[in-house]
Amino acid sequence: MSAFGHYSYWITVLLMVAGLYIVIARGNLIKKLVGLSIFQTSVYLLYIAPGKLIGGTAPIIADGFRLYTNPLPHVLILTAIVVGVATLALGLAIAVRIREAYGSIEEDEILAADRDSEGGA
Amino acid sequence: MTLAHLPALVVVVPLLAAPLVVLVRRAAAAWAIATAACAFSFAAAILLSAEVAAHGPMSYHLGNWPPPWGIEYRVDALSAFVLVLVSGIGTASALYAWRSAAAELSRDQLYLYYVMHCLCVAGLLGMTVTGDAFNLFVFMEIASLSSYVLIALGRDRRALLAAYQYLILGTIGATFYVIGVGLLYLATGTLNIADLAERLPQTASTRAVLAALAFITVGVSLKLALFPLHFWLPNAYAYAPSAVTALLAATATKVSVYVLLRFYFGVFGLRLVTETLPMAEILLVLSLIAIVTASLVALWQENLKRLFAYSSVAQIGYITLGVSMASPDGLTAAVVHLFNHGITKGALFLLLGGVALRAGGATMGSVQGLGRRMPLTSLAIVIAGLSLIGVPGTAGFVSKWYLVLGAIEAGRWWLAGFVVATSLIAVAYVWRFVEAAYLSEPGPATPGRGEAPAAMLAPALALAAACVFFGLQTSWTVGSARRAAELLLGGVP
Amino acid sequence: MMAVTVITIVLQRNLFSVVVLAGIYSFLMATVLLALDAVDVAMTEASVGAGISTVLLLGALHLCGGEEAKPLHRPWLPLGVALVIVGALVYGTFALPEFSDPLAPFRTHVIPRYLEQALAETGVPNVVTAVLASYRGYDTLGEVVVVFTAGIGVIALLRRVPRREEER
Amino acid sequence: MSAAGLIAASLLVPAAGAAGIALAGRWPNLRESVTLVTAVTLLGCVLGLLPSVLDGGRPQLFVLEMLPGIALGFRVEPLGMLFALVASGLWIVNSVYSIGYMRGNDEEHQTRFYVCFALALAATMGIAFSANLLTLFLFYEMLTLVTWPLVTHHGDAEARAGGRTYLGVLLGTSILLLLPAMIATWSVAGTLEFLPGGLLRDAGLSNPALGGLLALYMFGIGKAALMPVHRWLPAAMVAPTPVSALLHAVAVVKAGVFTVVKVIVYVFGVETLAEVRAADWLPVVAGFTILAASVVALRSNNLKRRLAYSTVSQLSYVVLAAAVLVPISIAAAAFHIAAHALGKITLFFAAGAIYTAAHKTEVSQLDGIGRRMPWTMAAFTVGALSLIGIPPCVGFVSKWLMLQGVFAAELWSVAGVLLASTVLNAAYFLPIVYVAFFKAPNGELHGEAPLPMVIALSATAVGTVALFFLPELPLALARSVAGL
Amino acid sequence: MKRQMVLRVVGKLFIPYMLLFALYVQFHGDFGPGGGFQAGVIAAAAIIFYALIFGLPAARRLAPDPIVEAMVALGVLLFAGVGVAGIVLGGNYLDYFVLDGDPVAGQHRGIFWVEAGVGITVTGVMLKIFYMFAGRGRSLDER
Repeated sequence: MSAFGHYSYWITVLLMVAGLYIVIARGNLIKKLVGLSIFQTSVYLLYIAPGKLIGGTAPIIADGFRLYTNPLPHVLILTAIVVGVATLALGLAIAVRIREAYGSIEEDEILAADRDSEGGA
Repeated sequence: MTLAHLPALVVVVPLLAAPLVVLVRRAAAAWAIATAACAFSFAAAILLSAEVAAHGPMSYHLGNWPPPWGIEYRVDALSAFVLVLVSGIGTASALYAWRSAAAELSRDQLYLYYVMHCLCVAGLLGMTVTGDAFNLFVFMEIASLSSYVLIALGRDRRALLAAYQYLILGTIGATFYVIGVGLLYLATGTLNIADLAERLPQTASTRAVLAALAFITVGVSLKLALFPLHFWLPNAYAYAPSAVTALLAATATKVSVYVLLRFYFGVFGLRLVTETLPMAEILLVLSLIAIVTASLVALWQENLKRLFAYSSVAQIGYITLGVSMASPDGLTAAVVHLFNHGITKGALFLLLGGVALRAGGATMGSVQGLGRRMPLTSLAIVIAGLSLIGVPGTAGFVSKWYLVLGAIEAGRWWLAGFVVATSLIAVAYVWRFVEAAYLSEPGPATPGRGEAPAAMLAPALALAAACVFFGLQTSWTVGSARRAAELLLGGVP
Repeated sequence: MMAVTVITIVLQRNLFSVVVLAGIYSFLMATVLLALDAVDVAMTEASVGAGISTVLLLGALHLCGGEEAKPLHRPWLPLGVALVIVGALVYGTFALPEFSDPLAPFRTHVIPRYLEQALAETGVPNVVTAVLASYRGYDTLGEVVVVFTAGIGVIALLRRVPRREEER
Repeated sequence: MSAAGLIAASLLVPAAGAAGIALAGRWPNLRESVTLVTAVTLLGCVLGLLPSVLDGGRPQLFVLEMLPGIALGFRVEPLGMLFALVASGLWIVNSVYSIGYMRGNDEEHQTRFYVCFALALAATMGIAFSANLLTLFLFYEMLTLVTWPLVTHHGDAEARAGGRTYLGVLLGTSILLLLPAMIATWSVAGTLEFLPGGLLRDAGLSNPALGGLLALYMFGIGKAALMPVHRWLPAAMVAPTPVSALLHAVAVVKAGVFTVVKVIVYVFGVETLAEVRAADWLPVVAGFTILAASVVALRSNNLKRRLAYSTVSQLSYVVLAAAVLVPISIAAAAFHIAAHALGKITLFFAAGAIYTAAHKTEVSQLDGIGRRMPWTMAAFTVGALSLIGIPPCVGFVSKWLMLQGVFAAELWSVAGVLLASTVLNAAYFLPIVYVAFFKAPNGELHGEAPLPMVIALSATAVGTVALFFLPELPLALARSVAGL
Repeated sequence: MKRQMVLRVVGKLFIPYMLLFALYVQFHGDFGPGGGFQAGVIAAAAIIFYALIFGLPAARRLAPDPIVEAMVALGVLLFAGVGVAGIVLGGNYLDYFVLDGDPVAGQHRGIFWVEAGVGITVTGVMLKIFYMFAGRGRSLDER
């Protein structure tokens, strides 16, 4: 099987890993969230890309078309997108609260602050 | 007529309750609606488990579309059992919240709290009852998002950080799960769990299936806090509001275990999981490490909520240990411990919530001489603790019994020895509490004489009593667990 | 091109530009999806990814603001994790049907009914809508509830309340 | 009342009594009369069961299903009857004694003390009447847990340390060894019901397997204080003396040896063990324990500690007798449970009386105390003679039975152990008697202990002698255990 | 100031059309791409746009908080309610066939209402979240 046949998959993989890398490696809460959403978006491709049929059209039934792309993944991904944005919103909300409570959105600084407060207490 | 619809209603009723609560906004009404909804689910779950025990699995086609085209709800011995646990704990925690949430949250947050409570319970129930891999993801997200919020509602600012970490890890876990499901879908073209199980054997791309297995395992393990993916759990449990801690500790991780069981035995099948990949061995090792390390860490905790949070990690280790045995006794142990540990931890955290309410925090310092100040509470804590250790006459003993039995039947004496030996560590950390509560003079942090409010004490004591009852009368729990185990080992019903 | 964007996001330390880049990224993603005939998804991604999330991110930045500090974490562990995942995925996907292979299982199994019957069964020509709202309507209900959860959650977290962080 | 009803009653009466005591906590007199009433009622229930058991009846009661196939079940057989009689009978005496002791030393938490005591008795009854290993195990652990507060009664550092050892050894051994042994039995035999002739009889286990299992049981039953799992007993001596008297001379330790006999007779089966020769190592361990413990007792100056080690060695008498595996020796084992109980409780009563009246704890302080406390020391002497095995005390009867068994089994080494230990017993008891009566008194003047205590210890002393002259009842029960 | 002017005019011109487009997407979803979710987002975007130009208070006047919050709940209720209707009319949960004598028409009706529910909730939530963040921001600046 040709490597090209899986080109689409590999793009997916690249994006996915990049996103994940941001999440794990970066200390900034908001940056983490951006990474997280990239990580999630990459999954969209994983679902959608294989559904494409060269020469097919969008899955809207009309005369004169025989080939349609696979609609089911589209549905799933619509859901996934929504979930993604919901998570993002929630994450941001929490980040904002953290910012108010700690005056910082850098993970290590926050942890340090906690250590201090425990030491003080 | 209604019985036929119960599989849907058990989830939909709490789901409907949530927006209703938003509309009414008034805390008291909100509490009433939430509790009623949970209670309804509880009753429904009990009916369902009876029905399933009598007539075997039920299947419900949502939107009247036959699977695999539509989404199927599927109630069998296992899911019914978990349903009862989740809805029961949900009800208890809702009753409890009447006073505890009121004490810990500001007034205009209260109704939002109940919304989240309903959503969380509904999500967990949905995860349990659904027969569709992607639908499971959706409800997983409902449960997760609501639980992030619930944790973040904790008083302590560290609750926010805990919630954030949980959010990141939980989302990664969920996304991993989706990737796994996606691979499965690409390999088989279906999302219905039963259908997947049928079509997996004849799929051409086993490698994709293996990758899917790996991703789903990792994703779910993040959710169930399997060692070493557990580090989000202690903080989350320690700083969340008391009612929430009880709810999550008793149900969330358990449902994830359920999902794992479903996929291992209901989709991939024993052969693939245990032979093609050394999953059993990996799981075994991880469980052993989890039990030892977590128990030892628990020994040194001063904050009781943290202490029992770590012990949760250890106890989850026992469950996965049972899973890794993949034998009738092992699975029975896993399933029954899933239930028993649920009620035990539920009781413990509810009681600790009472202590925290009266003392402003549940630490070793604040429980000194508690035996005289809050006799009922501390007695109940001791009982639940004994159940944690696995003393005969308590629920925990039953699970230990089957774990050891499974180990011995498999001829692994060392494992049996390991299980009983580690339960001695539990003795150690439970007895730290006992000595503090009964042998120490009350300290400055100890609350004055008087129990927690009845509305909080009653559900907690009920759960503690359940710990004893299900330790003495096990025909239902063990019976269901046994049926579930046979079902799992028999592949897809 | 998306790859490039992502890489820059990884390297970029100014949060503002990160957000903007993320928006761009979403747009690119949308176009790709369009090219893949996923019109609905493309539309959604455009409106959500490039629209709403950007707004939200900017709003949050406005609240938290600031540059990103230099990451103190050693990047090796994350890299390792990332590489493992690459391995797993490449390994897994290799065996999957090739791009636009008409005989792939997910074309032959469930889909046909949707494509052939949807119009007759639901009277809705847009199969996506049909599946979304009818065949898998329950998923959509769940999806709406997720949105609902997020909304209420944000209210619960951000509605101004008597400061509780002080008492720690 | 029906037999089943009586069984239920003999479990519920002490439990209900505990509740009553807790409620009456504010009014000491009411509280202690509740205790006494409970104790008497309990003895009544047990006696009510006696006739049917003597006619070979086996009244039983099954309630809940603890595990599929194993109910929470009770069945009264002679051994259990004997044990229950001893425990419930002595509880009355002990309650009288406790009243004197607790008030005489105005102890704290007296309510908690009496509550736990009643619960401990409930657990003991559960052990005595249990119909299967699981039930027995349940009450066995329960006994450990409810006696822990009694051991740590004083709550100071010493009490905590003692409590930790107590709990650690007893829970540890039972969970680490006894529980796996039970589960193994279950997975081999498929049942845990006590069967005459042994439930492992038809399992057809080889010698090593059977021997290993037996070892798990013998050391798992920590309450039998077989060396090296005996350390909890001396540690438990931090408790107030009534506790040491009833629990650590009668209820708890006897629960241990009772379980041992139960296991040997009803789980393994005497014949099975005898023909597979899986128990040959047991007499060695028991014999060693007897001698070693006696030596330690000889060298320890603290009176209660000396009594504790004497208990350790006396318990091993029972184990030894059971391990000889001939019917008469089994009977001896059963009988010694009763005999030693009477003698040892008398001794502890005396020790407590001395502590209350003279605040003396060491043997070396006892010069001439017999002149000040004649009743107490007389009773002490009787108890000592009984433990040494000199007529006219009941101890002689059990020794006699044991020797018969030994001769029947022709185990001369065991006979040697018995004689040697008799000498040692004499060596660590008689000096006390001697200095108490024939040395010049020293220290401040004091009289007898409070009256209730004196009554109690005289009663047990009389019992010790009386049982020598008319041992029919316990003997009958003991013999029917052995099927004689 | 001048730019402001332009913006305002453009805004005034555009926002109604955006809302209109939203409605189109909402109800044309059956035939072309789009549906409740996209429509909701667009509608919300329109109002957010409005808020960016004319300021938050103006937007709040246009779409007051309580109404928005009610929308959040009502949408879900509508959706779930359709499902319950299915049961009431003797079908399964979310069963549209029974919503009308003719199954296909029933499907059509069901989908219509469901999409409506989605649209309402999404609009509500998106707006609400935006309000929350924006409102929070002002309070922070005041500190």
